[in-house]
Amino acid sequence: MNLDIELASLILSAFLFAVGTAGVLVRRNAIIVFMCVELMLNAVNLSLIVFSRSLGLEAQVLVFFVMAVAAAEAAVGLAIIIAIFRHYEGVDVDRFNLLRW
Amino acid sequence: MSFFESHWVLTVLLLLPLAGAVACLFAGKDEAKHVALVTSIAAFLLSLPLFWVFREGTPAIQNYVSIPWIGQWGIAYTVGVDGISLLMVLLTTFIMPMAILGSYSYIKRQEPTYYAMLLLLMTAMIGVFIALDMFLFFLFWELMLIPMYFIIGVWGGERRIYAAIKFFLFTAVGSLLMLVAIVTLVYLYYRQYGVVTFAYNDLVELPVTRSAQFWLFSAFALAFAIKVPLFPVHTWLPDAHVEAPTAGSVILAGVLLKMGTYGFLRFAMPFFAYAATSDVVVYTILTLSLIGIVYGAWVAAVQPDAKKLVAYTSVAHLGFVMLGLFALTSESIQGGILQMVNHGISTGALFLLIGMLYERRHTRLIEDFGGIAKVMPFFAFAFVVVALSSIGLPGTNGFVGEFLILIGTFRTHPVAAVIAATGVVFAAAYMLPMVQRVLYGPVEDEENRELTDIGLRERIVLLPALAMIVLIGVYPGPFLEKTSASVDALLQQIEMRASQAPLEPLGTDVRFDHMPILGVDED
Amino acid sequence: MLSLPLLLQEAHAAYEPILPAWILLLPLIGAVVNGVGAFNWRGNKAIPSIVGPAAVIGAFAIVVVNFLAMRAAAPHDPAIVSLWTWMSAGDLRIGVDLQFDQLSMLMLLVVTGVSSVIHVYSVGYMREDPGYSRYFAYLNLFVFFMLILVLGANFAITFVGWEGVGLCSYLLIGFWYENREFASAGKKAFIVNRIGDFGFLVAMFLVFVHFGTLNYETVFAAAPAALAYGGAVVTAITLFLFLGCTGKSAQIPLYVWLPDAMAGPTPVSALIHAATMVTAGVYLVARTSVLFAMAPVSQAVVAAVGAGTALLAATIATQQYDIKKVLAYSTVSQLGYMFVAVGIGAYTAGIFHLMTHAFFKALLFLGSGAVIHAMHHAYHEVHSHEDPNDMRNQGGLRRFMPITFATMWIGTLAISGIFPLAGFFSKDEIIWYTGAYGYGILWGIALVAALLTAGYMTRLMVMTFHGENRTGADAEPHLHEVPAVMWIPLAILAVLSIVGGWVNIPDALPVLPAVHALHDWLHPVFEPARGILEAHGLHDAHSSPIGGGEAMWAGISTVAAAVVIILTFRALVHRTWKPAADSTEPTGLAGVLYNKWYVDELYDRTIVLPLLALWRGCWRIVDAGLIDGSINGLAAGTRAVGWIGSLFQTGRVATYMFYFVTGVLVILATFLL
Amino acid sequence: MMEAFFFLLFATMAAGGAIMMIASRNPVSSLMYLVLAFFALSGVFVMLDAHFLAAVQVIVYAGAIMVLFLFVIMLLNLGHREDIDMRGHLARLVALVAGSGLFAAVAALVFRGEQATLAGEESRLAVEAMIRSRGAVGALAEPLFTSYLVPFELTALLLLVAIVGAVVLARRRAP
Repeated sequence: MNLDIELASLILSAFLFAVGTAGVLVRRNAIIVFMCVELMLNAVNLSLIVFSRSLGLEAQVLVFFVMAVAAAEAAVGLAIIIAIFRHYEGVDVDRFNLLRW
Repeated sequence: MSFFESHWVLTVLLLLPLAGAVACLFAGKDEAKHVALVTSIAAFLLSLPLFWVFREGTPAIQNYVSIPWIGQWGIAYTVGVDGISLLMVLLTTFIMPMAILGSYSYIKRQEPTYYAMLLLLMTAMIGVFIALDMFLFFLFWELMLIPMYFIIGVWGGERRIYAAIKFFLFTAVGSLLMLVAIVTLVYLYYRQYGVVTFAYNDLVELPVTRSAQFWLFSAFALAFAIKVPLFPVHTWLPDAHVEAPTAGSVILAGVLLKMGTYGFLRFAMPFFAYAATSDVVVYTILTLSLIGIVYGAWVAAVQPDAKKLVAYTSVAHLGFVMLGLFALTSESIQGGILQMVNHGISTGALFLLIGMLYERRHTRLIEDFGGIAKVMPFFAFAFVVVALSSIGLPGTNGFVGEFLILIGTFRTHPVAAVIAATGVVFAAAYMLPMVQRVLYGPVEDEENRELTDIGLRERIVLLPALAMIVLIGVYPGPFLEKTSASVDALLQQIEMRASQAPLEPLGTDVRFDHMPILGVDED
Repeated sequence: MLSLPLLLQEAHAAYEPILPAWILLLPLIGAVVNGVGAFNWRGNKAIPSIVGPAAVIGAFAIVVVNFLAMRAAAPHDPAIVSLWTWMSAGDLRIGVDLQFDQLSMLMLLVVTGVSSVIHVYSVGYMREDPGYSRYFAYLNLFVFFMLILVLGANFAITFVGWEGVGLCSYLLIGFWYENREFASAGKKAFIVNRIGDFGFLVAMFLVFVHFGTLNYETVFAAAPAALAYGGAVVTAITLFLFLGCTGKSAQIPLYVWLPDAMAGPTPVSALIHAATMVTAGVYLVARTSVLFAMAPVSQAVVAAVGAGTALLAATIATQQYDIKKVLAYSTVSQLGYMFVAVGIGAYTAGIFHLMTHAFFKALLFLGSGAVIHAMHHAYHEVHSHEDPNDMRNQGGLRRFMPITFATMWIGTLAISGIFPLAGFFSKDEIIWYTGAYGYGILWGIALVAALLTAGYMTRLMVMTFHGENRTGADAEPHLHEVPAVMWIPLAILAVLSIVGGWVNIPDALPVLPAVHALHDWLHPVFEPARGILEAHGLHDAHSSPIGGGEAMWAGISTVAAAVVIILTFRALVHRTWKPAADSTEPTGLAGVLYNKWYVDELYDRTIVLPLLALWRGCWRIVDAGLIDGSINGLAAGTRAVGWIGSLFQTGRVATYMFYFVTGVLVILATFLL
Repeated sequence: MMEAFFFLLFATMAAGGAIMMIASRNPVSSLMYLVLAFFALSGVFVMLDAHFLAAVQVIVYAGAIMVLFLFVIMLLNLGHREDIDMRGHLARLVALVAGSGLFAAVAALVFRGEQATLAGEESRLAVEAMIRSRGAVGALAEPLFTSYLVPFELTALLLLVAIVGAVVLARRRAP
């Protein structure tokens, strides 16, 4: 069996991304929604690494930055979740609509 | 070439109020008004010699200069005056000190910002009248919106926010279409000659096809008609006037409205001569002007608010001006220009007078007054003189302008002139009842009995206006001589261009994709 | 060849106006000085008392000098004095030009002369008024504008004076502005006059379009060649001009302002609303006689309107109780006579009556002023609020005011056309020519109106001066004759009312020598118009429509007038009137006449109120409703769309995620398809 | 053959972990499945010659960040919550449709783009040569510290800001 790893990786990336998306849509727990977002980021990272093999190593640099930003984002995002939890006494995303004023 | 024959006088006129505005911002609460007054008087004194230095009998642009600014787009700092813009500039510098001095006791909060706004407005207004580059013109045209918006919205009356937004939206809608038209014009010029230019003198030479003229003229006309304001886009004016502080109303009526008529005369008519002289446009605008004259007078006659009444009279008066411009005779256009000046002076003075009453009584309702002549005799005298000027009594400036407009209009459109002349009757029917109800009758309200006659400062504000009302009424010669050459040349130009307007584009050798795009510079 | 016209001009240029600008400047200076005084030295009575009359008397003196010079030179063409260029734009050139010819000279004499007398009278009449200085400022300003009106050498300058006198009339009617009704009367006068001025304006436009100039000389010289006789253009010009005249000279349909104008001080009524300003319309028709002569339709209209007004006003005058209202309607009626005269082409007769009317009507008004002054004084002493103007409160005043009584009887006889007073000659001339030129109906109307005149004037005299005094027992002792400064002007005008008619005595009258001084004097001015009229069939029938010569009809009319006077006197002298406060409003025909045929009410209902309703509708419905409504509707619509859009903005992350995914899917789908 | 086996193994682990993450009720289990998926992904990274990133993935992601998540779950005491936060049937259906649609679309794009290889053989060889000569770390370090030095430093700043921000946000406010 001759498996094209690059192609398979792209399919895997697409699958992970789709699962992440579905997770965001289906879960109400803010932390799990957040985790799904992390999964989507990783799916994209996988694509980028596949592309780096043919298009140049700059793609891997981008993955590196994505990880760094993801770390920052996780820190701030979790802090926000804590703040929200304190205020609403819960992390159910349906219970707050802060995006509306 | 002396200072007053060079462009420097115009450039300094632009920069001086700007510098004054900055100085106002840094001046203290009590000093700001003095700074503003001194600046505006300095600007007036600076502009005054232009009246005599100006060479009459030639339509040439004087004090002209063109300094490249944004070279690759053909945008330049191009300024200059001819007889028409000269009068407008002088009107601006004449009105401003009156407006500022008239605000002395009226404005009681955030004075530095207020006076800075007034001076910024002054720069923008002068800029509009002297700019001969379409980009520069549009810049000043829009710049003027901002201070006026704040003057109404911050220092205005109770419904100031509504009025300010209404003013802004009306004007902005028009300007946007005008911007599109300007850009189209530049593009058409480029397609014709392969040169990108915003210069007035270039663009005015462009032969625009007849069908395109109608579209472009409409875009310009809408912007200017809103400013004039022509019926039925006039409804922003009463609200803006009523809510604006005195100086805002004075400037609005005195200068801002003139930008619309000036725009027609300077840009819309020569650019699109064929469209501007075509029957459909002429009859449309004449009809709207007539409606403005008659309807403005009618509605004015039943207003309970003195300021609103005067606002509607502006609709009527500016209707006369538009009538004169589009009657396309030398007499009527010159009368129209003079009437622009007249309206600026007399309506400005009326707003000042009503502002003085408002300061004392904090009401503008006509029914709250009565018998004011008894307690404020000098005020009554000034009020009557200005009112008479407004209704065009011979011997005052209003008559000269209206008479020239009507007699000129009668040559080409007799029916329109006769209908407009009924406006003379209606003028008496709205102004005299107000004069009577405010000034005459017994003093019934105890508050009115306590009023003090206007003091020295207020007399100083009014006297120049009163003097000009009589001077122009009796001896308008020097003013008419300023404009006659320019108007004759303009009429000739319009006639010639109208007959030469092409049916088809005159060749399209230069392709649009060669037009320099920002960043893709050919050098 | 070039020098020939120049030489001709030289020959006629023998008369040069002397100090022409000063005729205007003196009253203007007076107005300015008094105006400044009205603000700055309000208590000072001396300065206005001197400056006011002196300015006008000075002008009168210059006019007299000019008159003598002109009489000596007897120029054929008018002398034009150009001061400066007023308006110049395109083809239009309007100069501030003054025209001195026989017509304007006569008017100058009348205006400055009568004004001088009335100014002097005012010193006495207005002395106690707090607005004394302001009064003289207005009055001087009026004289200034009236002189401009008379002297204007083109339509535009005349129009300046025309509107200027209207302004002064407005200011003087509303002189006691604290009284709301008085101020309203001024406003009414101005607005009604403006309707007339609209006509004047349109006439000017027509003249300019067809002649390229507004100068009288040029227009009149060119008119016979440039315009068709009886054509639409000349008819339109003259009818529009006449519309102006109906406003200024209070003719049907615009006469309604004049009776209300009696709200002003009585000397003002005498000067402006009797002697000078209201005759401006007659003057204008005479001035533009060439144009009117070319428009037979307009002529007929002028004459018919004049006759109609003469009769209508005379009927109203018979039932008025306010002494000034009677005189006001009398003025309207007499102005009607003048229009009849200028309408039928008897220009000299019209101007003649204008002049004599100025004398006797000023006299009558000043006399009524004296009465009111005395009544007011008496009522003031006893703190009564009765109306001093109402004739029902007067009566028997001859005992207290003999001079006023005598002079007013002279005026009454003059206006009634009793031989040999001024009115006899001037009115008789009008009536006669109306008949002799073939206007039979108008002739009849004029005769009837003349008899009515005699009737209501006698009624006025009887109610005021004869019978029992009705002032009230307490006020009666305070009635006195007016001071000399007021009765001397009365005397002067009385003399003029007697002798004023002797400048023009028809050939036909027996015994008397024929005098043609006025005819000869005005001949150069009216020659062109008369020429046109005679060329188009005007002829003097030398007999009235029902036969009889001039002498016979003059005799008949003076005797008839005398009979009317005697009958009226006998009928009324023993009648008693209740004082105004106790009287009820008359009923029947008298009530209709008392209420002036309800014309004011008619105008109110059919014109003023509907117009106001229309205007209010324009504001409320069109402006606030349609235009602002659509704009605000647009704004509301935008807001509504925004509100609907905001429903999608739940603020919940999941919702946005859903939109986001949907969007991504759509985009991907477009990539794929 | 070996390669294929390991790839399929890692891929299955990653996909399975992902699905289990969104399916399990307990947040802690979810998190553990996610860690599993990340570990498997780092295996895939190794097979794609991204050794350095594979290491970072394990250390930073699966290690540090996921531990942070765990801390928060513990802190908020969400670990034993049995109340289901799964949405209703409609939402699940929507998620299924959206997820499979998204997957199908991207996969279709991938297959369609496969024929037109993203780049020529030359650049592929150049990348492999680069990795051979400099090693996995060196090959990445070269551009990171030359062309992308400024963004790299900015990342440092970003992390600093994130730390400060997290502290400020999560701090218990004085009553």
